[in-house]
Amino acid sequence: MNTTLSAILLLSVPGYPLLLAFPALRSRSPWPCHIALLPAVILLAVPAAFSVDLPWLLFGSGLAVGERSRWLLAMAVVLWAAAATLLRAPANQPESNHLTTFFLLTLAGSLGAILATDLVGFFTFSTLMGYGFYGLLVNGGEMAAQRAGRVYLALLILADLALFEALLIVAAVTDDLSFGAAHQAVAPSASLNLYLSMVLIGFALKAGIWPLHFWLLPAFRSARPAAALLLGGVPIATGLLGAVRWLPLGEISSPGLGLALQWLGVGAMLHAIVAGRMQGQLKMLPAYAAIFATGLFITALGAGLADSAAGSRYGDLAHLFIVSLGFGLAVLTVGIGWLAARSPDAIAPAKRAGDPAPWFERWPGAAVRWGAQMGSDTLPRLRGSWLAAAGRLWQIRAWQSALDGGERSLQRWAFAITLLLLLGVAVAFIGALS
Amino acid sequence: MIPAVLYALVGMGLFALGLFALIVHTHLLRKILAINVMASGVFLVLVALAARTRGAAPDPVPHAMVITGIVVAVSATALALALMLRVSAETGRAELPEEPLE
Amino acid sequence: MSWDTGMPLLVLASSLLPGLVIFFLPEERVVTRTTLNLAGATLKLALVGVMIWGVLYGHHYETRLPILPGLDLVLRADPLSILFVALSSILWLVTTVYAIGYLEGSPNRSRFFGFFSLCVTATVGVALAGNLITFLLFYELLTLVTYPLIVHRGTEVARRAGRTYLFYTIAGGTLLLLGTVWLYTLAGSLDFTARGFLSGLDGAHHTALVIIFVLLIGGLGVKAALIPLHGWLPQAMVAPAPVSALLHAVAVVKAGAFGIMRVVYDVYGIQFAATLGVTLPLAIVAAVTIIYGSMRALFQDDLKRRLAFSTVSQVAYIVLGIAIVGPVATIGGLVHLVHQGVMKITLFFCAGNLAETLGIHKVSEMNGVGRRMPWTMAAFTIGTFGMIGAPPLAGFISKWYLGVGALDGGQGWVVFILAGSSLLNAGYFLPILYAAWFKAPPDSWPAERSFGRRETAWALLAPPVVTALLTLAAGLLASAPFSPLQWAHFITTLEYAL
Amino acid sequence: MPWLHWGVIAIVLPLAGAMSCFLWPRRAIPLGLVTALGIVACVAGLGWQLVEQGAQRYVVGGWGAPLGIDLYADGLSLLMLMATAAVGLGVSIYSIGYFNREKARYFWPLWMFLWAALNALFLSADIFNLYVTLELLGLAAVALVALAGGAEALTGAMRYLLVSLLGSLFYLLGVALLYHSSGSVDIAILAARVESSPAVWAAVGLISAGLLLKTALFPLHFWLPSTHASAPAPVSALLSALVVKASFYILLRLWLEIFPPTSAVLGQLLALLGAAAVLWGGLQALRQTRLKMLIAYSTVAQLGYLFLAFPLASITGWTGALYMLLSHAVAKTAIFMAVGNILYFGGHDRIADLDRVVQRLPLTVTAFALAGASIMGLPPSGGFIAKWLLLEAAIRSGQWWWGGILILGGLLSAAWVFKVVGYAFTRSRAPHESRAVPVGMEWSALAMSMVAILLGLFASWPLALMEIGLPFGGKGAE
Repeated sequence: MNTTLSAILLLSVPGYPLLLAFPALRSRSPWPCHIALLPAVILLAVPAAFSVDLPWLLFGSGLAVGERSRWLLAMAVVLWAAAATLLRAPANQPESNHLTTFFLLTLAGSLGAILATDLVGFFTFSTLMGYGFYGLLVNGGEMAAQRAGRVYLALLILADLALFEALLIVAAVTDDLSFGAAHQAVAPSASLNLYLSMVLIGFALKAGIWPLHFWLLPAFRSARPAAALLLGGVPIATGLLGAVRWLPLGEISSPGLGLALQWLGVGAMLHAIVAGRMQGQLKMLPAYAAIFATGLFITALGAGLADSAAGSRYGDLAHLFIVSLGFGLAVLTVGIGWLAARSPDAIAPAKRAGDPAPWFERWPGAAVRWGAQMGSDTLPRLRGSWLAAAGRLWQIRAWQSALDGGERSLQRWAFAITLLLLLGVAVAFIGALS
Repeated sequence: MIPAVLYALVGMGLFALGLFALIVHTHLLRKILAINVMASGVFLVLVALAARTRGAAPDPVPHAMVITGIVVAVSATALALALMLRVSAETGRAELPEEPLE
Repeated sequence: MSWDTGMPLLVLASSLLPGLVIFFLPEERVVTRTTLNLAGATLKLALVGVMIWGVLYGHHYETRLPILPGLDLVLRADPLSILFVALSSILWLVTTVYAIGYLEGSPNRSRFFGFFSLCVTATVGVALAGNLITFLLFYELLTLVTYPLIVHRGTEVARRAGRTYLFYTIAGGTLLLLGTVWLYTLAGSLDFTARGFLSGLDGAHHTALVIIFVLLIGGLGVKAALIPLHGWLPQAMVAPAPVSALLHAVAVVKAGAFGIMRVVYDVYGIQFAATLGVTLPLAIVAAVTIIYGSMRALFQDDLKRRLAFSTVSQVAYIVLGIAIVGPVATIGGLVHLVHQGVMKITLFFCAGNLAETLGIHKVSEMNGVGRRMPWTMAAFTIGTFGMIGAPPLAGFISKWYLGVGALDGGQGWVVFILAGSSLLNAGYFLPILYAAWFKAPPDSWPAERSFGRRETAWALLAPPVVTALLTLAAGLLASAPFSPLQWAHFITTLEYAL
Repeated sequence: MPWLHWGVIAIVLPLAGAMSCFLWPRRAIPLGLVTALGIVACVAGLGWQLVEQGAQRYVVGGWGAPLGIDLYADGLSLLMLMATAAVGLGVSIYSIGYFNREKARYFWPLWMFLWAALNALFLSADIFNLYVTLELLGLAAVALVALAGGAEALTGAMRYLLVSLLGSLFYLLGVALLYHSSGSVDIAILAARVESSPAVWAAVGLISAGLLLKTALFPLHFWLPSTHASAPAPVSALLSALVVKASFYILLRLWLEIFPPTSAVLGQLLALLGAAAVLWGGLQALRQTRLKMLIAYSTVAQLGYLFLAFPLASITGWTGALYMLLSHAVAKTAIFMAVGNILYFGGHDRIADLDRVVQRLPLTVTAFALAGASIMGLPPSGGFIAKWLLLEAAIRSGQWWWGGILILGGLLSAAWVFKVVGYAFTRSRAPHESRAVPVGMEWSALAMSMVAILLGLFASWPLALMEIGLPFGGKGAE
C-alpha cells in the first residue's frame, strides 16, 4: 500500500466521523454512526503498520497504528459499533440529531487518541472525546444525568489544566513532542516529579480512578444505555491509555511514587469491594467493577514506575489490560441492562432527582459566591462610591458659587480696572527691582 | 525744564483723574468724557516730554503724534457717542449693566 | 514616488477614500455604498497580500512626510505591522459584510459606514506607524472616529457611554503625548527600531525613562483595558454589534495592545526594559487584569457585557506575553493579538445575531437557542472553546506559547495565572453553551424575526462561520507557512536578533 | 525693491475695498470678495518675496525714521498676515450667506477697514504706528460688534469700545515714556537703545497692562465673553481669531525686541496669569449652557496658552506659542462659523437642545468636531503641533509644570467639545423650528476646520516661514 493511500486512510479514521458530525453532511446517509466506523474497520483489516507525519498540524503532529494500538482500535470499533446500534433506537427527533453529532465527535476523539503519536495530538483528541462524551451524557437526560455531566465536565477541565501544565513542562525542555522523544527529554529533567504528578492527576481525573472518581458513580447511575456501554471503553480506557503513553515508563525508576501508587491502587480495590457491598445496587455494579479494575491498573502502574525494567514490560501488558477492561465493563453493563429489562425489581431505583448536591459541588459553589462578594463586587462598588463622591463634590454649592461669584466680580468695572492698574504697577515694580 | 515736568505731572494727574471718573461714574456720557480727559492727559505728557534738552528747540515728533492722537480720539469719541445714543434708545438707559445680559 | 514608498499610503487610502465618499452618499444609495465598502475592503486585502509577499522578499515599504523639524510622519511596513495590518484588513472585510446585513434598513447608514471606514483607516495607520508620533497621531484619530460609532444610536445611554469612553481615552492619549514629548527631548528620535533605541542613553536618565514608560503604558493601557483603566470597555458595548466586534477584536483594544508591543520592543527594547525593571510590574498588572476580568465576566447576565469583560481578560494575555522576557513568550503575545481578534469577533457576531434575530440580549434568555440557530451557536461554541484554550483551536496555541514562554523566562507563576484564567473562562462560557445546547427552548423568543428556512440572514451568518473556521484553522494549521504563528516566529527572530 | 509693493498693497487694497464697498453698497459683496482675493494674492506675493530675500524693511514715501513711517516684515509678521488672509477669506465667503442685504451694506466696508488695520498693524515697524493701527482696529471691531443690533450686542459693543480705548491710552502713555527715555519710536532703534531704568519699566508696565487688557488675559477678560457672544457669528470669529491676537502680537514683538532682558520674573507672572486663564476659562466654558458663551470662554482659555511661552524663553517655545495662535485662529473661526450655522438653523444655541443636529447639519458638526480636535490638541492638527512644541520647550527648560497646565487645559477643552458633540447626537424633548442653512456657510466652516487639521500635517512649511528674519533668534533664544 503506498504512503498516500495509507495517509488518507489514517487521517480518515478520526476525520470521517468528524465530517459526519456536521448534520448537513450526513443528512442523506442512513446509518451515519456505523458508516463513520468504516475507515477504522478497513485499517484493522489491513495487517500492516502505518504511520503518517503531519508537520503542518498544530506543532507538528502525526498518526500511526502499530501492534499495540491495533488491539485498542479493535476494541474501540467493536464497542462503538455496539453503541451505535443501541443509539439508533429513538426515532428522528432533534434530540437524536444532536445525540448523533455528539456521538460522532466522541468517536472521532476516541479513535484519534488511540492513533496519536505525540503528546499534543493525544491531548487534542482526548479533549475532543471528553467534551463530546459530556454531550452524550447530558443530552436530553434527566436531572441526574445533567448533574453527572456537570461533574464530569468540571473534572475534565481540571484534568485538561493539569495535562496542559505537564505539556508545558515537556515543551520547556524539548521541541519534539512525540511520545518517545518527550519521554527521553523529560526523564532527566529537574521537573520530572511535577510532570509525573500532573500526568497522574490529569488522567486519574479523566479515568475516574479512586479517590478522584467523583464523576464515575453519577455517570454510571444516570447514563443512557449507549453511553453506559461506552463508559468503560471510552473515557476510562482513554484515560488509562493516556497514563501509559505519557508516563516515561521504562525510562525512570521512582520507587517512592511507585509505592504510593501501589498503596493507592490497593486502597481503590478495597474501597470498591466495601462500598460496592454497602451500596447493593445492581446497576452500580459496573461502576465498582471499574473502580476495582482501575485500582488494579494503578497498582501495576506503580510497580512499573518503581522499577524501569518492570516498567518497560508493563507497557505492553497495559494495552491488553485496557482492552480487556473495556470489553469487560461493556459486557457487564449490557448484561445488567438485559437483567434489568427482564426483571426491573432487581435494580433498586436510582436516587431521586431532588437530592442535595454532593459536597464536591457545594463547596466550589460557596467559594465562587464568596469570591463574588469579596473580589469582584467590592471594586466596582468602591469605584461607584468614589464616582458618586466626585459627583457630589462637583455639585457642592460652594464650588458653584465660587465659580459664579469669581466671574461676576471679574465682570465689574471698578474691580477690573483696579486689577489692571495693579498689574501695570506690578510689572513696573518687578522690572525696576530685577 | 521745570514747566515741562510740571506739564507732564499735570498730564499724569489728568490721566489718573480720568481713570477715576471712568471707574466711578455709571452714566455712559461721563465715561466717554472720562476717556477724553485721560487722552488729554496723555497728550499733555507727550507734548511736555518733547522738550528733551534745555534751551534746544522742542522735538517735533511728539507733536506729530499728538495731532494723530487727537484725530483718533475725535473719531473714537464720535463712535462712542453714536453708540451711546443707540444703547439708550434700545435699553432706555445710557448705562452699562453691571453684569452681562443673560 | 516608487511603488515601495507609495504602498503604505495606498493601503491607507483604500479605506480612507471609500469612507469619505460614503459620507456624501444619500441614504438610499444602498448598492453604491455596499459596492464601495466591499471594493475598498477587498482592495486593501489584496494590497496587504502584496505587502506580505514584498516584506518576505526584502522590499522596504516606507513613506515619510516631514511635520516638524527633525520629526517625520513615517508609515512603514515591518513584519510586526504586517501582522496587525493583515488582521485588521481581513476582519474588516468580514465585519463589513456583517455590518451590511446587521444595519439593513436602519437610519444613518452613510454616516455609520463612513466612520467605519475611517476607523479601519486609523487602525491601519496605527499598525503602519513607523515612529511614536505617527502612532500617536493615528491613535488619537482612532479615538475620534470611534466615538460616533459608539453613540451611533443617539440614545441617552449611548451618549453617556460615549462620554465615558472619551473621558478614558482622551486622558490616556494625553498621558501618551506627555510621555512621547518627554522621550523626544531625552532621545532626540522616536523611530521604532528593532530592539529599541534607548539602551545607549546615559544612566542618569534611567529614572526618567521609567517614568516615561509608566506614562506611555498608562496611555496605551487605557485602550488595552488594563485594570484599573478598563472602565470604558463594558460601557461601550451599547454600540451596535459590528462596532463592538470591531472595537474588541481589531480596532481599539488592539491598538492599545499593539502600542504596548511597540513601546516595549521597538522603543525600549525588551532587554533594556528588563534592565530597567519595568517588565515584571507590567506582567503583574496583566496577570491581575486577566484574573479580574474573568471574575467580573462570571457574574454578568448581559451577554455583550460578559464578552466585554472577557475581552478585558483576554487582551491582558497579549500584554502578559509582551511583559515576559524571552522569545517564546513574545511569540505567544504576538500570536494572541491575532487569535484573540478572530475568536472575539466570532463571539460578538454571534451575540449580534442572537440580538438581531431573536431579540436575545441576556445569557438567561439563551436556553435552547442552539436548536433555533445551530450554525450561529456552532460558531459561538468554537469561539468559546478557543477562548478557554481547548486544543486544537487558536487559543490553545497562544496559551501554549505563553505558558512555555513563562517557564522559559523563569516566571513559573504565570502558568498558574493561565490555569486559573482557563478555569474562569470555562466557568463563564460553558454555562452559556450548556444552556444553549441542552436546555429546552422557551415557547417564544423575545423578539423573533423570520428569515424563511434559514436561521438568519446570509450576511449575518456567513461572517461568524468564516471567523470560526479561521479560529479552527489558526490552531490546526499553526505550523503551516503564513500562519499567524509562523509570522510571529518571523517577527521574534528580528526582535531578538536570533 | 519690488516686495514693498506687496506690503503696501496689502494695506492699501483693503482700504480701497472698504471705500468702494461703502460707495456702492449694492455691489458690496462682489467688490469685497474681489478685494479679499486680491489681499490673499498680495500676502502670497509678500511671502514669496520674503522666502526669496529674507526679512525686509520699507520706508514709506522715502522719509526714514523718526518722522516717516517704516514697514517691516519678517517671519512673525508674515505668519500673522497669512493667518489673517486665511481667516479673512473664509469669513468673507461665509458672510455672503450669513448677512442679509441690509446688514451686508455695513458689514463689508467695516470688515475691509478691519482687515486694513490688521495688515498695517502686522507690518508696522514703530510703536506709535502700532498705536494708531490698534485704535483703528478697535474702532472697526466695535462697529462690527454693534452690527448685530439689539440691546445685548449694543451694550457689548459699548463696553468693548471703552475697554479698547482704555487699553490704547495705557499703551500710548507707555509709548510716551519710552520715547522720552530713548528718543525714538522705531522698534529697531529702541531695541538698541533701551536700558533698564525706572522710566522704561514704568513704560513696560503701562504697555503690558494696556495690551493684556486688550488681549483679555485673565483676570482682565471680563469684557470678552459678553462681547464675543453677542456679536454676529462671522464677527465673533474675527474677534476671537484675529483682533485679540493683534494686541498679543504687539506684546510679543515688544517683548522680543525692546523689553529689557531681565524680565524673567515678569515672564513667570505672565505665564501664571496664562495658566490661571487656561483653567478658569476651561472651567467656565464647561459650565455654560449657551454655545456662543462657551466658545467665548474657550477663547479666554486658549489665550492663556499663548502666555505660557514667556517663561520658557526658547525658540521652540515661541514657535509653539505662535503656532498655537495660528491654529487657534483658524480653528476658532471654524467653530464660530459652525455655531453660527447652528444658530441660523435652529434659532437658538442652547447646548442641551441641539436635537440631533448631527443628522441635519452633518457638515457643520464635522467642522465643529475637527476644529474642536485642533483646539484640544489632538493629532493631526495645528493645535497638536503647537502643544507638542510648547510641551517640548517646557520639558527641555525643566519647567514641566507649564506642560501640566497645557495637558489640563487640553482635557478641559476636550470635555466641552465632546459635551457639545454628544448632545448633537441625541434627540431633544421638544421639537424645534428650523430653517435651511446656505450651502456656502456649511462648506466654508468645513474648509476652515480642514485648514486647522492640515496645519498639523504640513507644519514644516509654516515653521520654515517663521524662521525668516529670525524673529525669535534675538533675546528670546537665550
